Order: sequence, then structure tokens, then C-alpha cells
Amino acid sequence: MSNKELIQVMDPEGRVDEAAVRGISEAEMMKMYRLMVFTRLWNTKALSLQRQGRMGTIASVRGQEAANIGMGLALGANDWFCPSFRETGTLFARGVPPENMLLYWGGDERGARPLEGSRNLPVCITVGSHVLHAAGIAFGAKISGERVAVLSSSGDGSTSQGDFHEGLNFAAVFKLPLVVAIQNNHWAISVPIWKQTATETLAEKALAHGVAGARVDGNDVLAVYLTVKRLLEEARSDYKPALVELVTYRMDDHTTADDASRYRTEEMVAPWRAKDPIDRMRAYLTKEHGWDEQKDADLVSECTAEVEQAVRSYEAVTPPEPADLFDHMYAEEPWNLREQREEMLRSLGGSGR
Amino acid sequence: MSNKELIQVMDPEGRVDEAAVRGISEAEMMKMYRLMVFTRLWNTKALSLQRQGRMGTIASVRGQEAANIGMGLALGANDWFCPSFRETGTLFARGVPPENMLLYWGGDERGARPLEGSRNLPVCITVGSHVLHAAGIAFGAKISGERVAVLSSSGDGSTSQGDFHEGLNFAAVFKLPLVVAIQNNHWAISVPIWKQTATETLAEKALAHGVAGARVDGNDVLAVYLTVKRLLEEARSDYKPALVELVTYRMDDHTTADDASRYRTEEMVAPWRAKDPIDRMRAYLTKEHGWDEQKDADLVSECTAEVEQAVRSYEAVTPPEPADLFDHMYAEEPWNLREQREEMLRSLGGSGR
Amino acid sequence: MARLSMIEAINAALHERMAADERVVVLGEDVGVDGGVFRATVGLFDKFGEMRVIDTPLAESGIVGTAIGMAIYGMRPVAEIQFEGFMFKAFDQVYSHASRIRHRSQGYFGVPLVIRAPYGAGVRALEHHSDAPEALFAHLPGMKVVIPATPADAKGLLTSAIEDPDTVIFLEPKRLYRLFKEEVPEGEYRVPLGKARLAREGTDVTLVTYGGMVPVCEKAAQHVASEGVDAEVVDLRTVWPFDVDAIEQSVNKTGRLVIVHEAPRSLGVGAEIAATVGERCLLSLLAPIKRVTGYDVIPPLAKLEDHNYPSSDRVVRAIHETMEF
Amino acid sequence: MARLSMIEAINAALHERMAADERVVVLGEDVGVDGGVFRATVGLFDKFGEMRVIDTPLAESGIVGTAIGMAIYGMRPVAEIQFEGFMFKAFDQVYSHASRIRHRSQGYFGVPLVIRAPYGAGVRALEHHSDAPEALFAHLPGMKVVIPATPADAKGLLTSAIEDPDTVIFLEPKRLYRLFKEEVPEGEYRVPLGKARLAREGTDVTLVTYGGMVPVCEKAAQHVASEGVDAEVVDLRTVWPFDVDAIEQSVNKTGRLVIVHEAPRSLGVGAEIAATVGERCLLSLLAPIKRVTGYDVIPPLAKLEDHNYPSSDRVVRAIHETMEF
Ligand SMILES: Cc1ncc(C[n+]2csc(CCOP(=O)(O)OP(=O)(O)O)c2C)c(N)n1
Ligand SMILES: Cc1ncc(C[n+]2csc(CCOP(=O)(O)OP(=O)(O)O)c2C)c(N)n1
Ligand SMILES: [Mg+2]
Ligand SMILES: [Mg+2]
Repeated sequence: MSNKELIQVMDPEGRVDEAAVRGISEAEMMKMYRLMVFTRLWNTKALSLQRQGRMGTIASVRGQEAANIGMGLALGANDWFCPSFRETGTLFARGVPPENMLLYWGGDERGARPLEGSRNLPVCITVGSHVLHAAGIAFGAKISGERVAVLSSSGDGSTSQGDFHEGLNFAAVFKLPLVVAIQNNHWAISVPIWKQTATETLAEKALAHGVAGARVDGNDVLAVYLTVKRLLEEARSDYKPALVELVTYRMDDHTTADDASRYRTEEMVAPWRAKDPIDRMRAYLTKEHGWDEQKDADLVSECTAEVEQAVRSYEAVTPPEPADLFDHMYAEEPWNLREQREEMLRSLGGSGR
Repeated sequence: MSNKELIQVMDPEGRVDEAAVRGISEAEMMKMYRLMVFTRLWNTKALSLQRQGRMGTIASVRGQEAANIGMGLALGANDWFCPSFRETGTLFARGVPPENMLLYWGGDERGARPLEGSRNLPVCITVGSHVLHAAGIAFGAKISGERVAVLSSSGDGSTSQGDFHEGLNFAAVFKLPLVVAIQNNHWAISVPIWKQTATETLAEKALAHGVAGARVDGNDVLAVYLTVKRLLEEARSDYKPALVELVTYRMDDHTTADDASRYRTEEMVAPWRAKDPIDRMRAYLTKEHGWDEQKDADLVSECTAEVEQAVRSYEAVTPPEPADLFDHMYAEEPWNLREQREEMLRSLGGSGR
Repeated sequence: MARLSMIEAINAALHERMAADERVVVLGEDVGVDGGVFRATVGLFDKFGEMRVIDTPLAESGIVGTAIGMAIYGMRPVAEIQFEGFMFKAFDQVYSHASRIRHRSQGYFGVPLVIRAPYGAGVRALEHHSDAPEALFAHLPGMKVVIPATPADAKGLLTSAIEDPDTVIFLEPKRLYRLFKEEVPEGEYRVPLGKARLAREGTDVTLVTYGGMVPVCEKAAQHVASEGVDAEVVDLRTVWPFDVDAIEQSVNKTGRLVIVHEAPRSLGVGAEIAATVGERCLLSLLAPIKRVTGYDVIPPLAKLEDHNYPSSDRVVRAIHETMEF
Repeated sequence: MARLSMIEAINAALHERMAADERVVVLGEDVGVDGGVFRATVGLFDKFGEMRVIDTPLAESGIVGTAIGMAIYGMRPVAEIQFEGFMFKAFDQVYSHASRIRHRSQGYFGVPLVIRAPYGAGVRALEHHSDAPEALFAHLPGMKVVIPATPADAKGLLTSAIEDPDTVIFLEPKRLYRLFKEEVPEGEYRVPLGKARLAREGTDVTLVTYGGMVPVCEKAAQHVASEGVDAEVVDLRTVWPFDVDAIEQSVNKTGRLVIVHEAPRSLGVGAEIAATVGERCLLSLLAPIKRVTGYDVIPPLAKLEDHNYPSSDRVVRAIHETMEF
């Protein structure tokens, strides 16, 4: 099908193409829903902590839960994931502890250390760069003969960066097991998608590089899951790289440092409230899978408790030692850092460690 | 018409679609032919000077004369031209003195200084970068309300560079009067086009950015001239940016420092000898415009004399003064350069200037 | 005269230059409708319109490369890179082109371009938002690097940078954007590039510094004054080519030098200052030159940020060591 | 032992490492079928195939960014940038990622990557083919920069660089590629990173240098020897972090220091050496430290190239000035 066609299996009222979702078990659907609910609660809590000065500048994922979670659950356990900075839900789906995410956004590098065995890259702030890292990981896997796929995720703005195009070209020329996902949330801070590119869609940028392209309703968690899963399978088994556009919307300010009212109106945002990914999935589960208000209330309080627990662990973490800032610069510390570390410790009166 | 279709008005036997070329006067055609002949003679001479150690490393344009000259004559006098390093013929068509080109490739910066009033950028060695300069010049013209077009030229390899894509995206988003020409000579040093990109054509890369795309027989000087002229007119009058692929072939080594026999066979090159842009134009002029061997011999000796004259002027140029290497670093020389200049002059025993 | 913060002074300079010279255009990410993430360009879009205040796609090489072309054409572009840490996607355009096109064209084309970027640590930001990369630009032949330390200097130096016929990297200490206000001359106001400012006169020891470290050094100077040590504070303003005469004069007077910058120490601007002073003033030096700088590390996130950002305590300690040598 | 030129020694190291460790892959422009524009990778493609010797599209950021990903995955990529002047399209990948991913992941991921590039002037090349940008990499926290001066060192240092768990910028002086041959150990051969080489022992003055300037300094040392001046030549080999002990010992012995590099003087590696020595050896210095370097200019094309490239005459003059101080 053409790159421009929008893939959707669940409409905003929660009506689903049952044939399309037959492959998804009820348990998997519940997992999707639960992760979306959890992510939104975590996100809301983190934003309020930020307002109270208990958290640093943070990028909200509200409205993008379906895109986040659909990607996360589509990935295989051995697949690699290369995020930018608006994939909190994907990282939760990939097993990153919620307190670690709080620690990182709270301004403590230690929160960014992946768990043992993890194949998630740390958050990449520089827009676009990590598409190339994903291509290189995919290349490494192909050279080693390991049949895994790599998923890179970035925003609509990243499609303007040279690295995005260089990465897609490498993926196409070397037939790498790479899927590049673009969360098109319509905004790059204040710059709307129509000022970012002159193309109708982002998926069609695949044509410039000869990779497969797909365009999905990013607020339809089932469509995101199914499409990304299929593309990852094709990448894994046929070395077929792809670009997939997840059409969604940034419901909050760009970050807590931003004020979107300076550049966009409520009229622009309103239509997207009706397309909320969580309401949509809830409506479907209620219609088709015996979900009800009581169960929903229980789920919410369950997740809320988990979030509160994560906040307590986050705030219980002992602050880093000053001299920790010298750690992890090299595998082996050279003389300049050793001397500077000692200089700091002397100035701290031998404190630190 | 689709980006993939090859535009040709003159076939390898010199048969021409007369309707298509009606707009071109015989005088213009003679000018094209003369410039192609002159460029080839200059190029051959420069290569032999290099072998004799009278010239530096140089990039041959043999086989690309039609692409070079077609572009050069398609440009309006007030249009801007941003070359890479394989547009010698285009620069001749734009009025650059042949002795200056010898001086530059001979390792003397002074040869790169444009003539007063020139709108040609100096040779750009870093592949891809100058597409952005061209976009910026086009932007400047648009902001100032001057109706001119900008032509950027680079090779097939440049389409892999991020800057190429960033430039096309800027051109599309801001509707800049920019035409980006790609001389697809099938090779980037030893890397063939099929290892450079997975797409069938380079013209289709226009699709990623929403600019017009066209693909032309780059050995057909009439088609190159007509197509580039049309695209420049559309850029000038409608602010319609375009990407145009000129399909040609690099007949010589990449530069005099290269040995193409290491990576390509005579079988690969042979078919292109039959497509020679100069033979083709000569056949056409002979058939349709009363050209004959005598006229051709006269033209060749005329051009040869001009080339010899250029070589004499080039070799008569007094060598630069050592301290010239401090010139043109800033509009006003800062203390560090002033002191270093004096240091050099002292060490030269007050010589230099 | 109005009391302005540094960010207001920068905004004032942009308004003034754009009104005075129609060749001046501003381009970058979120500089237009939004007014800039730090509000440096607020009001320009409404006043001068989308043809001169340009919200670009998210591509730094595209921004700088396009601005170079504009400058070649004859405009006076002021390109904003949203944070200093993102300047490196455009580094090739600076290294290979902005700093070289005058030379490459043997004086025929110039690149009168200003690249502005918020600079340095001190605002509890994310990775890449607290860097101090001035040395990487200062090492490039053909480049000028300016870092203001006061609102008035910010206006006067930015005005001179925009009028300068060559490319100027203009780094704005985020920490000072709103730290204090001062009287800033209205209308056209220039501070010459290449001239340092004597922020504090003194006789015992010279502190050479710039940007966000100037207030830190002034505080340290006040502290040691109470101990009877009279420190001179030289604010370079133009980091490269720096005002060698001002540095030389001060060091020849005091005989002692402490260099302070937030950038990593090794191969930083402080190294060049120390080397230059060593070459010119060796005999007047009464003690080894000291460098108080950021460490050779990745600028830490919020929790450890202040431990890398040089404090007045660290400067005072260095002054003590220098005086006691 | 075989007598090899530097380019042959580099090629030998690549063959040896690729045979010994299948995680080692080579990628870059024209490194495969062609064998590299300087022949550094000749024979690798036939021996190890297109999956490990990779001709890439023409995109430096793509080459380095992809190599970073390979390194994260667990490979040992050796990326070739065809000429040092083209490294800057990949500078963001080095500045923002290669040097930071270990820290960003708090030690979980490393980037064991070698970026090779022909380096420096002396071969009558085009613009961007004669640069000396080592200081730009040396200033980056987390980076290592190596520049060999002999064939044996080239093999031993490249081997160590490929085995190093962190990113190493490996710059190869073009001028030395074929200048001379020497005995180079066969098979596995390592020269440790971070350790300088005493190229010539002496007692009167120390010349600290590296790369293409080593033979220039040796020639100068021979010249002044005939005048009775005994110069010591320290070849850094690892430009950053350099061997501070070797420099300190030599300067404490001779009391005189001349630093020689072809890179632009201001904010060059020589500035850091001078600053460091000034901090540590002030009292043993008998004369101001001298720097003999390329000027702060764009490396000239062929006609003027030799006037920017420091000559042994310039070094001799500096030694005289230092001795006569
Ligand atoms: C290379 C780079 N330039 C600028 C920034 C500053 N910045 C952070 S997020 C952002 C907008 C990103 O937009 P998009 O890619 O659509 O992702 P979104 O924030 O919408 O998820 C910008 C400009 C950056 N992080 N990296
Ligand atoms: C950024 C950059 N990388 C590498 C080089 C070295 N180099 C010079 S020409 C060339 C191949 C260019 O191929 P193409 O763009 O097709 O132009 P052509 O030489 O075929 O005209 C390369 C790799 C360069 N000049 N610039
Ligand atoms: Mg977005
Ligand atoms: Mg080519």
C-alpha cells in the first residue's frame, strides 16, 4: 500500500477491525492498556513534582502513550531500542524501572544506567543523531549473524536532520535490520510539521532512500503494535529496513520549560482530545473484553500506588558524591582526571570519596 | 512526467527532436559545441601538464562536457552558480579565464578569486556542503526581492551527505529559487552509484523533500541546456525549487591521484565511449547545420591556440610571496597574525612583503 | 538609559540592528513565532515579519550553511543555535566554510555572519545544555569568539558583531541572562571587539576571565580584599583574538595570574593565555600561573552541576596559593 | 622483522588485528575494493570480505555514527575518514556521542572505536587535505588522540588503539607515509598509549613534538649538535592525554623547552604543553618556552605550503633564541 495511506485498526470510538487484531491475545491487550495508564499517571506525577521543584525539566508524553507502548511491546526481547527523549512509555514497556526514569529526569546521571543485559540505549537528546547509532547496531548484528532487529525512535523534527537521511541511506544500501520510527506529534517545540517539511507525510521520505515506508495512526495502540511488529519481523528475517510514521499529537507543552500557548491555540489541540489513545482503548475493551468502571478504578489505584512507590524510592536515593562527576569518562582514568579528582577532594577537605 | 523518465532530445547518433530544440538558435548551438571542444582540450592539456609536474592534482571533466556546458549556458547572467570541483566547463561558460583555472589547480589560491561582478562561488571541495550555501544565496535573493535563480552542482556521491538533504528541505519549506543539479557520473572515486544509494535514480530523492525532480541524459547538451534552463526559469518566476539528475559518466580516473583500473573494468566504460557528448553534437551539427571536417579542424586549432595561450599566461604568473599566506584571513588583521607575519618576515631576512 | 537584564539587552540589540539595517535577518529554531526558548528574539517576528525572522526546520548545519549563503549574497544573518551543545552539527560549516570563504575567494566574498548560542552551565539543564566549547571555535583560523559578561556589553558587543565583516561566534552565558539588570544605553551602542574590560582594578594578582565567571571572580576579589589582597579582574569580552595588551599590562603590574573559565581545563582558552603570558611576561611572574576551570569531564546534570562550575571559593583558594608561592 | 614504510606498517596492523579478532571491522570511503586512497587498507577486502571491510556511501557523519553503533553492539570498528579535513562532518558524532556514551550510560556501554585519518601537510594537496586539527579532538573530555612518527610506532600504536576500550582519534602524518622505511616487528606488536618516546637524548634543550615534526626536530637537533648544543627530542606519540611525566623530566633536566607542531599555534596542543610545564616546572625554566608551529592560517595550497609547514631552520632559530636568552 502507498506510504501515504493511514493504517488504523481501531477508530476513535474504539471500533476495531477484529480480523486485523485476531493475532493479539486479550492478555496482551490488557498489558497495552495497563502500560498506557501507568505511563500517563507516571507522567502526570513527574510534571507535578517538577512544579514543586522536586524534578528537573521533563518532556511530557501525554497523548503519545499509544505510540510509545505500541513500539515497546512490538519489540522482541533481544531487539535493540534507541530512544530520543519522548519514549518514557516505551522504556517502561522495555523494563526500565520508573524510579530510574525519575532519577534521570531529576538530574542524576545514575538513573540513565541501563539494567544488566539491557538493549536500550540511554536517552539521546541531540535530535536525529541516534538514527545512525541504531543503523550501526543493526550493522553489527548483521555482521555477527545475530537475527535481531533495531528500532530507532525520534520526532518529526528529526526528519530535517542530515543524520536521519544518512542513517536511512546506510540502512538501505547495506540492507540493515533497522526500523526507524517517527513519532509525528505535529510539533518541534513551536515549529509545526507544515513548517518542518513540504511533504504531505513523513512516511514518503522513505522513497528517497529506497526503504519501506508506512504511516500509522499513532493514537491507535493496536495499529502501532501490529505495524511495528510486522516491520521488525521483516527487518529481522529479510533484512528489510523501514521507516514508519506514527501520527500522533503532543498534548502538553514541549517540556516543562516551554509555554505552548505562545504558539498554538486551543482550537488546534481540541480535535486531538477526542482521539485520546487511552479513552479509545478503554472504549474498545469495555465493548469487547468485559472491561468496566470498577476494573478501571482498581487499575488506576494500583498504578497510582506503583507510581507513588517509585517516587518514594527516587527521593530515597542518596545524592551522588561530588567526585562521581569524574567517573565513567574512560575505562581507565588518565593523569589529568586523577589529578583533578584529587584537587577536588582536597578542596572538599578530603570528603567525597 | 515521473522523476525516473530520462529526458533526451539528441540521441547518441545525433538525431534530434527538432520540435524540442526550436527555441535554440544555431549560434547558441555553435557556442555549446565550441565550449565543449575548448573544455576538452583544456582538460587534456591540464592532465598532461600534471604528468609533467607543471600542475597539481586535478579532476578531469572528460565525458561530462555536455553536463558542464549545458548548465553553464542555461544560467542567466545574474544567476548564481555554486560548483563543486568537476564543473570546469561550466565555469568557462560563466566567463572564468582558463588561466585562472590552471593557476588554482596549480596550487595558487589567487587563481580562485572570482572576477569583479562574478556570481560564481569558488570551487567547493567538501562534498555536499555548498548545496546549503546555494540555498542561502537563494534565500538572500528572495528576501531582497531580486528575481534570480541559484544553481548548485555536485556529484552523485553528494546525495549521501546530510547537507544535501538539509538543503533540499530548506529549499522546499521556504520555496527558494534553487536548482540542485547532480552530475551522476556513476562513480564516487571507487564507489559505484549502486553502492551509493538503493534508489533506482537520484532524481527520485526529490520526493523526500517535495521539490520538483527531473532526470536528463547528461551527455545530451541540448537536453541539459533546455531542462536546466526551464527549471531555473521556474525557480526564478515561481519560486519552485528543483532537483535535476544529469546522467553521465566519468571517463577518466577520479583525479590524477587515482587509478581507476583498481576498481573498474574497460567493459564498464566502453558503452559510454559510444555516448560521447562532443561526437554526438558534432554529428548533429554536421547533419543539420552544415558543419564539416574543415570547420571542425579550424575550431580545434583555434581552441588549442587559446589553451596554449592560457598555459603561457599561467606559467608567466609570478609566484606568490611567502607572507601572502597571511592574507584574507580577516577583513582586518588581528595581533596574532600581524606578529606571525612579522616573525616570518624576520626569518626570511625581511624579504616577502 | 533603561535597566535591562542581559537577555533583554540582547533582544534590544537585535531590534535596534534589524530596524537600522534591512540586511540583518534572524534565523534559527523557534526564533520567530515563539520568540526563542530564552526569549532573545521576542517581538522580532511581529515587527519584521517572517521573511526576516525565520523559523527554520530542525537542522543546525542547514541553519549555519544557509546563513553562510545569505552572508555571501549580502545579507547580515544572525543565526541562533538553540543551545551551545548543538553547534557541532554545524561545525563543518564553520570549520570548512564560514572561517574560510574569505580566504578561499581571496577576499572577494566575506561571511559577515553572527552565530549566537546560549552558553555554559548554571541553569540545571539537560545534557548538551551546559557546555562551554569556546576553545573549539577559538582554535579555528579566521574565527572570532565573543562572550559578554554584562547586559550593556551584551548589547554593545552583539551590535559590533553584527556589523563585523567576518563571522563571529557569540556565546551568551545562560546563567547571566537574568541574573541582574543594569543601565544599558538605548539606540545604537557599540563595544569594540578585541578589547577587554577592567572589571576591577587591583595591584596584587590578576584574574583573567570572561562570561559567567566574571561575577564569580568579582566575588572572590571582594573576599580576598577583606584579607588585604588587591585583585584585578580582567573581563576579556572577546575570547579570541583576545586583548593581549590588556593581559600583559595587568600581569606586568601584579606579577601573579589566575585564569578562570568554566570550560574544561585541558586545551582550553586558559592554556593559550598561560602560554602567551609565559612567552611575554616570564620575568615579571612572581608565581606559577594558576588555572581555575571546569574539570575535563562531561558537564554534570543538575545534582552535581555546581561541583564542576568553578566557585568563588575555588578562585579564592587559587589566589591564596598564588600569593603564598 | 621486515622493513616497512608507515603506510605498510598501518596496513600490516590492520591485517594482523582483523585476523586476530573477528570483532574488528574497517569502514569508510574507498577502503574496500580500492584499498584506500593511500593504500592503507589494501588487501583487506579480498582477505576478509565485504562484511568486514566496508565501502560506505559518501557521508562522514554516517560513517562515524554507524561505527559508534557497531562499537556499542560489541564490534571493534576502525573507521577511516579519507582526509582529516573531512572529519568535521562527523564532529557532532564524536563530540556528542563517541566521547560521551560511556558516561551517558554510566559505564554500561563503551565505544571502542578507532577513527583513522591521513593528517597534515606536506603532500601538495588540495584544500582540506593539509589540516592539523588534533587540538579540536584533544580538548574533548573522554577523547584520546594518537599521532605516530615512525612505521614501528604506527603499527604498535594502531594495535593498542584498536584494543583500547575507548574511542581513539588516530591521525597519520601523510608526509611520513612513504618518507622512510624501518624494521617493524611482525605479528602482534603493541606500543602503549600515553607513553612518549625519547627520539633523541640531550641535556641542553628539550624539543617536544609529534608526527611529521619529529624528523624536522631531529634534523634541527643534529644541526645544533654541530654547534655544541645537545637537544633532547621527545616524541609524544599520544598527543592527548600526553605523557606529562616524560615532558616534566626532560624539562627539569634541560631547563629549556621548544614545542613544535604543524597545527595553528593559538589554542594548539603546544599551548597546553606550555601551560602545564609553566605550572609544574616554572622554577627549572631557564628561558621562556618557545612554540614553533604552523601559523594561524588556512593551510596554503602547494605554492606556499612549505612556508607554513615548520622547517628545521625555524626550529634551529628557536633553539638559538632559547639558548641565548
Ligand atoms: C540537534 C538538536 N538541536 C536542537 C535541540 C533542541 N530541541 C530539543 S527538542 C526539540 C524539538 C524536537 O522536535 P521533534 O523532533 O518533533 O520531537 P518532539 O520534541 O516533538 O518529540 C529541539 C529543537 C536538540 N535537542 N537537538
Ligand atoms: C566531505 C568530503 N568527504 C570526502 C571527500 C574526498 N572525495 C573527494 S571527491 C570524492 C568522491 C566524490 O564523488 P561524487 O560526489 O560522485 O563527485 P565526482 O568526483 O564523481 O564528480 C571524495 C570521496 C571530500 N572531498 N569531501
Ligand atoms: Mg515533534
Ligand atoms: Mg560521481
